[in-house]
Amino acid sequence: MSAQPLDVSRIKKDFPILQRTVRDGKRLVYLDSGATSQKPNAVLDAERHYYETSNAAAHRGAHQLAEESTLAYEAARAKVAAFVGAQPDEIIFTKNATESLNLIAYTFLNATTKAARGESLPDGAERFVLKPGDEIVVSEMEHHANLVPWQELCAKTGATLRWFGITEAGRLHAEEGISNLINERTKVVSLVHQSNILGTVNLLGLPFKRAREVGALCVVDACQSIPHMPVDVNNIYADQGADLVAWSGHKMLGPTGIGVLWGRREVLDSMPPFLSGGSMIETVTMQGTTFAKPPQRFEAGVPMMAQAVGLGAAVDYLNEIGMDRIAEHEHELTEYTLPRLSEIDGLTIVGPNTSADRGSTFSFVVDGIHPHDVGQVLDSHGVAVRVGHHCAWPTCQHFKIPATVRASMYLYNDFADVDALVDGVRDAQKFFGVS
Amino acid sequence: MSAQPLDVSRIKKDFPILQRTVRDGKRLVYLDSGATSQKPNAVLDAERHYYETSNAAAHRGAHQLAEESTLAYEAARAKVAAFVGAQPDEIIFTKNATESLNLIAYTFLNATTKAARGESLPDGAERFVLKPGDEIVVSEMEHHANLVPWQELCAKTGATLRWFGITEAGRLHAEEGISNLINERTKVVSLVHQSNILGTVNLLGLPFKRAREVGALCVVDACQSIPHMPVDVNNIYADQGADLVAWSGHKMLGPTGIGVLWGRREVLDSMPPFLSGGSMIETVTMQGTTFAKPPQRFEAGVPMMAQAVGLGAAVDYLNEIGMDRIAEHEHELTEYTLPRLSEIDGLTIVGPNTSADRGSTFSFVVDGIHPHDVGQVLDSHGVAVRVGHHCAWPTCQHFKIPATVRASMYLYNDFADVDALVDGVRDAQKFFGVS
Amino acid sequence: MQLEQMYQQVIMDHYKHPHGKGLRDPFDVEVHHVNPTCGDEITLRVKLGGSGEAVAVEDVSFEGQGCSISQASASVMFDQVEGTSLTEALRANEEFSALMQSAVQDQELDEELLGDAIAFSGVAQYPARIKCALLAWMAFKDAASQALAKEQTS
Amino acid sequence: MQLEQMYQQVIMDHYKHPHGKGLRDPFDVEVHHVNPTCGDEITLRVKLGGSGEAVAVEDVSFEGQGCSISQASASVMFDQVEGTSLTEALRANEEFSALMQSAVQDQELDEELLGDAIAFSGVAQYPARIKCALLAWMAFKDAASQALAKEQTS
Ligand SMILES: Cc1ncc(COP(=O)(O)O)c(C=O)c1O
Ligand SMILES: Cc1ncc(COP(=O)(O)O)c(C=O)c1O
Ligand code: FES
Ligand code: FES
Repeated sequence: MSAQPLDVSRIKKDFPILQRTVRDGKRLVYLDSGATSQKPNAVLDAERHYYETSNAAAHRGAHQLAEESTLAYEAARAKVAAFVGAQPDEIIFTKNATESLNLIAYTFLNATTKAARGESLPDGAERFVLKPGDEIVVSEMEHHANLVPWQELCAKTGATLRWFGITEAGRLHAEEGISNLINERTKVVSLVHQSNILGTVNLLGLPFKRAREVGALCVVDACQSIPHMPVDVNNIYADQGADLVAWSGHKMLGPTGIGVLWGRREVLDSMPPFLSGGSMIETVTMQGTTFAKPPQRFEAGVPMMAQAVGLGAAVDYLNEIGMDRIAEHEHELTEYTLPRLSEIDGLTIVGPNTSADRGSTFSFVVDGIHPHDVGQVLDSHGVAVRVGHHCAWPTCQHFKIPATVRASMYLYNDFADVDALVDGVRDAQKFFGVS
Repeated sequence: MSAQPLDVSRIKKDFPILQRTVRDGKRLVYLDSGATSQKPNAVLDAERHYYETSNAAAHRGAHQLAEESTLAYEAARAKVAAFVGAQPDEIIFTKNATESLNLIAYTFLNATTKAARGESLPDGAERFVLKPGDEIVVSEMEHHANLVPWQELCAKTGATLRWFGITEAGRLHAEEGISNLINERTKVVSLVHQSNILGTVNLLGLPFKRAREVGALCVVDACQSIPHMPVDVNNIYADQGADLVAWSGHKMLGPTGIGVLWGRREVLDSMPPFLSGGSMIETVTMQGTTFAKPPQRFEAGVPMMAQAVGLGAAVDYLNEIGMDRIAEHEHELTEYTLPRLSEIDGLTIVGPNTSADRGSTFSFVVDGIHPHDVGQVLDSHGVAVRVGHHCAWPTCQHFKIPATVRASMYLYNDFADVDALVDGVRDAQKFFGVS
Repeated sequence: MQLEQMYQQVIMDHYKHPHGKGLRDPFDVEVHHVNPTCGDEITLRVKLGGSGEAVAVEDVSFEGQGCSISQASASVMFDQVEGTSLTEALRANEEFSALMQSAVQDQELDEELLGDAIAFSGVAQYPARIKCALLAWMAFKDAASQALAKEQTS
Repeated sequence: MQLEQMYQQVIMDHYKHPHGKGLRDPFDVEVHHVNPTCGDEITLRVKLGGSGEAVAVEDVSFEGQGCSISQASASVMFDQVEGTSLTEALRANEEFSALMQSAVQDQELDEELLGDAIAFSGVAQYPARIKCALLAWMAFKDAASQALAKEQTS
C-alpha cells in the first residue's frame, strides 16, 4: 500500500464525516463519490468564514461587506478557471451540472423561438437556431442530465436525436459510421467525458474532430472527469478544446448547490440569456431589456456566493495535493480493484475491465442477487455504494440489466476500502445463499 | 426602545457577522437585508452538522448516509411548507427566487412549443399554451426577476406584456382600468407582494380577483414578504391562495444558493418540466422519457441538500421568535424611521411615507448628492445600504430618478441602527456641502 | 439495525418461493408500475367477481422483476388479497401503507389484515426500501380501482 | 480608509466645476454608455483632426448623469485628452485603466499622462466605484476608435 501516491490516511483525517461510524459502529467506507463527494474541513471552514465575515449580495452593494463578498466570489471564479486552464470570464456558476447542461439546451430553444419571431440575437447565435431535421448527437452512455434536456429540445423544435452506441467492452462505439452519425445536419455533439456508470473515459478526439468538420458545437459532460484527473478545457482532445464543458462543484469536494459551465469566450458571447432577472442585464425598461456580457449574462439573481467560496477552497485543496497525483492514485485503485472484483464468482463488471482509459468507478452485477440487495448487505457492513440505474438508464437497457451496484472512488479511498467492498459482496452471496 | 416586541440585542448575538467591525473599527450597521439577510449560528451549525454527519446525494443512495440525507432534505421541505401553510409536495427548492420565477415563465414556453408540435403535455397544461395576442400582466414596481423573464417569454411567443402603474404615493395603481388591463386575453398576472425598492405591500385582492374571473394564473413574487411577515400561501388575499408563489431562502436567514417555489397541487401537476435530467424522471429510454410527479419533476440533478437543511433551521429560528412578532417589530421600525428620515431637509422618500401596508425598506434620494455618494459616506460610518436601481429600474424611471439609497431592515435591526443611518445621511450632506 | 431485521425469514421464504406469480387469464385490468429510482417493474392483473358489497378479488396475478423485498412483498400481497372481498383487500392495502409509515408515525396495526406482511416492519426502517415493499401493493390498488370503475360503468 | 482618500480635493473640485461639459458640434462620433449597476449614463462626442501619426483629439464633449466620481472623472479626462494626439490620449486611457487596477496589481504609472487623474488612486481601493471612474474613459475609447475607423474607411 506504500506504493500509493497519496497518503490516504492523512487525507481521510481532513474529512470529518469519514470519522463517523454507521450501522452500529461500522467504519464508514464511502464509495459513492460519483453521486457527490465528501467535503474537507478546509471547504467547510471557508464557507463558514465567508458567512461570519463577508456575507452580502455580490455585485450589488456599495458597502464593505458587499465589496468583500464580490471579491471572494470573483476570486473563486478565478480559481475554478485556472483549475481547468480557462479565463475567469469563461466560467459560469450554476446550481449543478444539470443546470449547466440545460442552459446549453435552452440556448438552442431560446435562439430558435426568438429567431422565428425576428427578435434580435447576439452575433453568431445562428448556430443555435434549430429546424426540423437538424440533428443532435449524444451517446447511449449519457447520464440523464446529458440526454433528457436534448430529448426535450427535440420535442420542442423538431430536431432529431441520434446517438453513439456502446461496445461490449463498455467503450464508446465511435469507429464505424461516425461520418454518417455526425453529418451536415448535426448541430451539436454532446458527450460524457467519463461515464458515471461504466467508468469509461471517452476519447473524444474522433467524434469532436468530425463535429468540427461539420460545424457542430462540441459539448462535454465532465462531471466525472474534472474531479478526478487534470483537465484542460482548451486541450480536452488533440490540442483543441471543446466549446462548452459542464460539471458539478459538489462532486469535487465543493459544497452542495454548485455547478459550473465553461464556454469558449466567442461561444458564450454568441449565446442569448437563459435565466433572466437581476444582474444579468445592461439596461431595463418596461418596453425591453438588453443583456450584460458573459459570465454575468448567465448568472441571474443573487448567486451562491458561499458555495462558490467553498468550491474555491476545494480547488485549493485539490491543487495542493495535485490532480496528477489524484489521477495516479485512482489509477492504482483501479488496478487493484478490477482483479479483486473479478475474483468473485458470479460477479460481472459492467464497463471496461481493463484499467486503461477508465476511472475508479465500478459497476457490477452479482448472479442471483438484485443490486439493491447487494447494496443493503454492503450498507450493513458500513460500505456505502449506490444501486440502481445511476441516472443512466439507457446504458442499463443496453446491457439488458435493470440496475447495477456502483462503487465510485476518490482521493480518500484506499485498498482497505476495496477490501471491505469485496468482503461485503462475498457476504451478500453468503446471505442470499448464492455462493 | 423597550416597547419593541423583540429583544434585538439578544438576537444580534446570534449573528456572528454582526459582531464584526468595518472601515477601521466602525460597528457594522447592516441595512441591506433586502439583498440578502445575514445568517444566525443556528443555520450555520445546521449546515455544518449536515456536512459532517450525513452528506450524501438525497433520493439516490441505498446507504445510511443517503437515507439520512434524504430525511434531512425532506424534513426541510416539510418545515418550509408548514411555514407558509402549504403541503410538502407543493414546495420546490430552486437556487434562488429568480430561478423560481423563470421556472414559471419557461413552463409557458415549454407548453407552447410542445403543443405546437403536438407533443404530449400533462392534463391541464393548455392554460400554459400562449399565442400571439395573449397577455401577461405585471406591474411597474417589479424586480427585474419578475419582469425580464416575462419580456423574454413575450419575445419568444408573441404574447404582449402589460402592466399596472404606480401612484404618486408609491402604491400599485390597481383601481381604475383594471378590467381593461386584466381581460379575456390575460393568461397570467404576476405581481410583487412587497416591493423591494418602495417597501409597498401590495393588496393583491383586487387584481387577483379579476385574474380569477378571466381564468388567468396568479403568481406572487414574495421575496420581500415571506421573510418579514406571516404569509399563508392559501390565504394571501381574501381567503384565497395564489397559484404560484416564488421567494428566496437566502433572504430569510437561510444559506445562499436556495430559493423556493410553491404551487397549488393541481397547478404543479399540470406543468411540464423545466430543468430535466436525473431524479425528475419516471422512465427513460433513448427514445423518450416520462416524468415524475411534483415536486421531484422540478428538481433535476443533485439538489442543494445542505442549503435546504440550513433553510429548515432558519425556519425553526424564525418560528421560535414568531413571524407576527417580527412583523410587529418591523412595523415599529417603520414608524420610527419614516419621521426620522423626513426630518432631514432635502431628503425625499421614494415610496409610501405612511406606515400602513409597507415594510421596513426605505428608498430615498438626497438633493444635490448622488445616491452612490450618500452610500459611500454611510459605508464610512459602518452603515451598509444598497444604492442603485435595486433591480427595479422601471420603478426608478417612473419616478424619474436614476437611483436611490435603500435601507432595508430585519429582525436584527433596532432604533440605534436607524439613528446611525440618519446621522450618516446628515454627515453626507455636510461632506458634500449641501446642508 | 441488523440485516436480519429487514430480511426476516418469512420475507426470504416468499422471495425464494413466491406465491401467485405469473400472469393469468381472465382479468379485468392489467397495470404496469415502475419504481423510477431503480428501474424495477411489475405487471399486475386483477379479476373482480360479485357485485355491490360482495365484490371480491377473484384473481390477482403478476410478473415482474425487482429486489427481494419487492418480490416477497408481491407474494405476501397475493396471499392477503386473493379471494377476499375487495373491501378487505383495500383495507389490507391501507394497513400495509400505514406499516410502511410506522418509522415515522406510531400506529395501531391490524395484524390479521396484514398476515405475513407484518414481517415488513423492519423494512420500514429503511426509507430507500419502502418503495420496494409498496410496489406491488400500489399496483394492486391502481388495478383494483380501475377494475371497480369499469364494473360500475358497464 | 478615510473618506478623504477617495474624495480628494481635486476630485471634489472637478465634480463641482466640471471641465468641458456639454455636447458640442461638430463631432465625428457620438456614443452612449451606461453603467448597468447604477443606471448612470454618459453621452460623449469625439471630433478627430489631422491624419496618420498626427491624428489629434480636436474636441471631446459630453453630457450625462452620475455620481461625483463619474462626473469628476469625465472632467479630468477632458483635460487629459482634449487637444492632444490620439496616441497620447489612448495611452492616458490605458494608464488610467492601470491605475484603477492598482489595488490588484502593483504597477509603475506615468504621472504625466495621468495629470489630475492620479487623484483617483483612492477610488481604486473601492471596487464598486471603479466602474464610476472608468465610465467616461471607456466611452472615450469607444468613440475614438469608432471615429478612427470612420476616418480610415472614408
Ligand atoms: C456524468 C454525469 N453527468 C451529470 C450529472 C449531474 O450532475 P448534477 O447532479 O451536479 O446536476 C452527474 C451526476 O449526478 C454525472 O455523473
Ligand atoms: C422582490 C424581489 N424579487 C426577486 C428577487 C430575486 O431574488 P433572488 O436573488 O433570490 O433570485 C429579489 C431579490 O433580489 C427581490 O427583492
Ligand atoms: S430495488 Fe427496485 S424494487 Fe427494490
Ligand atoms: S454610481 Fe453610477 S457612475 Fe458612479
